[in-house]
Amino acid sequence: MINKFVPDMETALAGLNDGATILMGGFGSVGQPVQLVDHIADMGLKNLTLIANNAGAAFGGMTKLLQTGAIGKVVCSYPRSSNSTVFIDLYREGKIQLELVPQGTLAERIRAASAGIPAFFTPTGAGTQLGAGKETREINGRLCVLETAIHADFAVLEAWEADRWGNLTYKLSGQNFNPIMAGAAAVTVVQTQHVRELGEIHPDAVKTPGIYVDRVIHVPYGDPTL
Amino acid sequence: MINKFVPDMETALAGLNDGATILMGGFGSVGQPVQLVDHIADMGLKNLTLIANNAGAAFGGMTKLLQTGAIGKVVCSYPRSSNSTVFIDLYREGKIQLELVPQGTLAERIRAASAGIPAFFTPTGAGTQLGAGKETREINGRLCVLETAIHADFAVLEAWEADRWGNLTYKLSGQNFNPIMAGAAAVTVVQTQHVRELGEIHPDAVKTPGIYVDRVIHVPYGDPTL
Amino acid sequence: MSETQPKPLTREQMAARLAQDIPDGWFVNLGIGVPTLVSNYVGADKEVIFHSENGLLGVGPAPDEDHVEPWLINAGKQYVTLLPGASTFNSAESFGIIRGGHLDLAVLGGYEVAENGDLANWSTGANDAGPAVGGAMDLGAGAKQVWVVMDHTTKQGVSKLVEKCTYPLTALGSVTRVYTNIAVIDVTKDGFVLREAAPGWTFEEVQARTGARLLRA
Amino acid sequence: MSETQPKPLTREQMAARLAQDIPDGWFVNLGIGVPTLVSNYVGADKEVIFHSENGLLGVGPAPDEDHVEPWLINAGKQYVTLLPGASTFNSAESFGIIRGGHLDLAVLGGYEVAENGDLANWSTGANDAGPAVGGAMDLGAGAKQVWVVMDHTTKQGVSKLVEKCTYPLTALGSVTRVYTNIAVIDVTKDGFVLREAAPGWTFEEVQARTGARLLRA
Repeated sequence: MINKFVPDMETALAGLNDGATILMGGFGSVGQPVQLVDHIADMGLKNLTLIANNAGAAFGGMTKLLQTGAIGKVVCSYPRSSNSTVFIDLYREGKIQLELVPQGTLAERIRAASAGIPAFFTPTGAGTQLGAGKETREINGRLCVLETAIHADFAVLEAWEADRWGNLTYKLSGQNFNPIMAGAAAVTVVQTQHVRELGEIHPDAVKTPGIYVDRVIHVPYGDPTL
Repeated sequence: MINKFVPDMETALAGLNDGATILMGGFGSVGQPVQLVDHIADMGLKNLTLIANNAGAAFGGMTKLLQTGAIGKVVCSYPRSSNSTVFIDLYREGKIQLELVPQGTLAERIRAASAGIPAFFTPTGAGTQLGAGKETREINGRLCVLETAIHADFAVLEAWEADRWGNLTYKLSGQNFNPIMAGAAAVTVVQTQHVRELGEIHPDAVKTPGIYVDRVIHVPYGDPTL
Repeated sequence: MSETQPKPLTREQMAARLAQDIPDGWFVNLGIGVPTLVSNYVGADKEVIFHSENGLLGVGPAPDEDHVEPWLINAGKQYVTLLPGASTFNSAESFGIIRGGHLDLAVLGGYEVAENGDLANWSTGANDAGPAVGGAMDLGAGAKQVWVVMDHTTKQGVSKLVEKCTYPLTALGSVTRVYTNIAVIDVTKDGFVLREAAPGWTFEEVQARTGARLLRA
Repeated sequence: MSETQPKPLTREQMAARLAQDIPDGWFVNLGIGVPTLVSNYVGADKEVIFHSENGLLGVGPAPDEDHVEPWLINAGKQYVTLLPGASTFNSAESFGIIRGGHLDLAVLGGYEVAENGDLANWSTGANDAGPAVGGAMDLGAGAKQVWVVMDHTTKQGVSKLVEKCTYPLTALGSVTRVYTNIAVIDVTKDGFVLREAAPGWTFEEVQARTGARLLRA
């Protein structure tokens, strides 16, 4: 029998070690795996690479995680935040590396990892600093850069509903990077607001089929705050 | 005001001319735009290129369309059918060209067109006849071929529900190639079983956002037959 | 500047001027800042559908305090509403919409626009600033039309319309029109064309504040 | 062949033998033909989730005539049911699941399997046959494990396990195990290894019908 639910944070994040790369879902405060990130901050890890759209925000344990010194490198599109200077301070002090990726290229590189596409061409970033050093090619009259898939060791995500096969739904703008990160990591861990019996989620309503998901933990923390 | 509903087949397919390339949704008999294909067969066109997963089947006007001689070339993964020899006969007689594409590569090439990815590498087909003549590269130790986006002049699709903005849902295995073809053509035309008021389809239930859709026609023909 | 110098447009006036030109039925992404204001000025006679990078189409006005849906924010991380007909999707699909050329229009802010349509709007090049790009490069490269709304000059009076961008580029040759506080300027294959000067401004006055040759329409 | 020659397995017996080896909890795609039969023999003590290329996960048994859902077919274009926990998705997502290495197992038919794991199962190379490939190349290249179920030899007695495929290839070096009507054979980096002979068959008899060197387990 398949049962992807795990009883506690220790089990959910077992095997996450120093030097790991971590995909983290969420856009702003919505759809971010707040409690998983918080637990990672408590694990005392070193030299992690965090891949997420936003990295500078003050919510959801991110500040704590950055302050512990666990993060050696951030891959993201938008590290700035109006309500936190933690990332910027660490970056200016040279204590954290930053790989800045255009948001759509970040999404597509992560989706490519999940979909088994090792590399693709895109016009985004061609001829700019963020395309510098990348292979380029003119295709159909447009300059394109070659971008590669972003695989990770762990993906930590938040869902609205989950069942024991790992099928997931999301709520409104809580979807964002979560569905494409599921499957782009060796181990995909999900915290879910709601637990559903098998069959309660209509087949056409499933946003992330359970095949992408390894572990699910029930964290009904309620609504996100800005 | 946006109203993508059109009153008749003539309006739905206006601008479809000789030599056009057409993406056609459906897998087997399910999700195929039966009445749109039927009308195309009646238009007396020549030298069309049809891009679809299946091309040999006896249902949904496909046989008629092939028999009219309108189709000069088929791009598909599986032209054979247990209940029709029309395609095979035309192919053997040299009256129709065939570009055979692995099904996953076909899907990804069409999705790439919609998503603005001009080309991507994939291991599928590498080292086989269907990869012959294509640029190859070893990536992460695996031989890959470079595949390009498949754009078309028209996409003809079937949906379960549609509203006037062109938002679509599909039913069960009726989804298949339809959502990825929407947006991969200059003109996307949809026949829908059901018409919904704006807002009747929950935002999280929309499978194809209306931005991909140009014209919708209400064709409540009922259940498909094998 | 003489005392008779007409006033430049306010941010709200720039947004309102731009909004006039959006046709009924367009799908539009609005960047952060002045572009966001544009949605306030699209007339009720037009149905314009707004896209947000984080996975929304059909974004409506901000909710009042009593009707906030905490699971619904836009790319600027502000609470929003959804109109009937709205849809949600993941970030890859959202940027497929952008990159695939499905948006009729992206309205962006700008540091500089060059006469060949190059856009610089994501970095001033300062090393210690903590750079951020978000969806700017994707929007710049992907939308069918890219309209930039920005002041015509910096506070120091330096033109932001230039022959060649000096700041790091966002996208190559993609800007099709610029709405500034003194003019509406088309970017054509021949360069900048003055489409309209703000009330009271002359061609010569606009040209004097533009760092590249300005053509008459 | 002598009169005492043991009988080869039937199609059903081959499918049943393969089904024994599928662990609880695996996600599996079954090809058309004998592979499809495998689902009949997975014991009720195991939860195995079947994937269908046309966009289904959690495929259940065929419906009886009175309970056909006309909008629900599998990749073989037969009516199927969905189990509680099933999901539907589009063809790009379906092949993302395949190509991305998320399937634990693909069970495919075969014309030939080579000792390096190369598979030929989509074309006999005849020009006038009206070729078709479907999802075979994607499944062959994408699944974590590729098990082939096929007769050990052709009707003419020619081995389908070979040193090098003569038919057009489907995928390179991807087959990990072969279930035939007389043996279960692992494909290892050293070549074919006899894991199990069918009841009554000896290593030598299996080797005699195998077109490449067979190693003992």
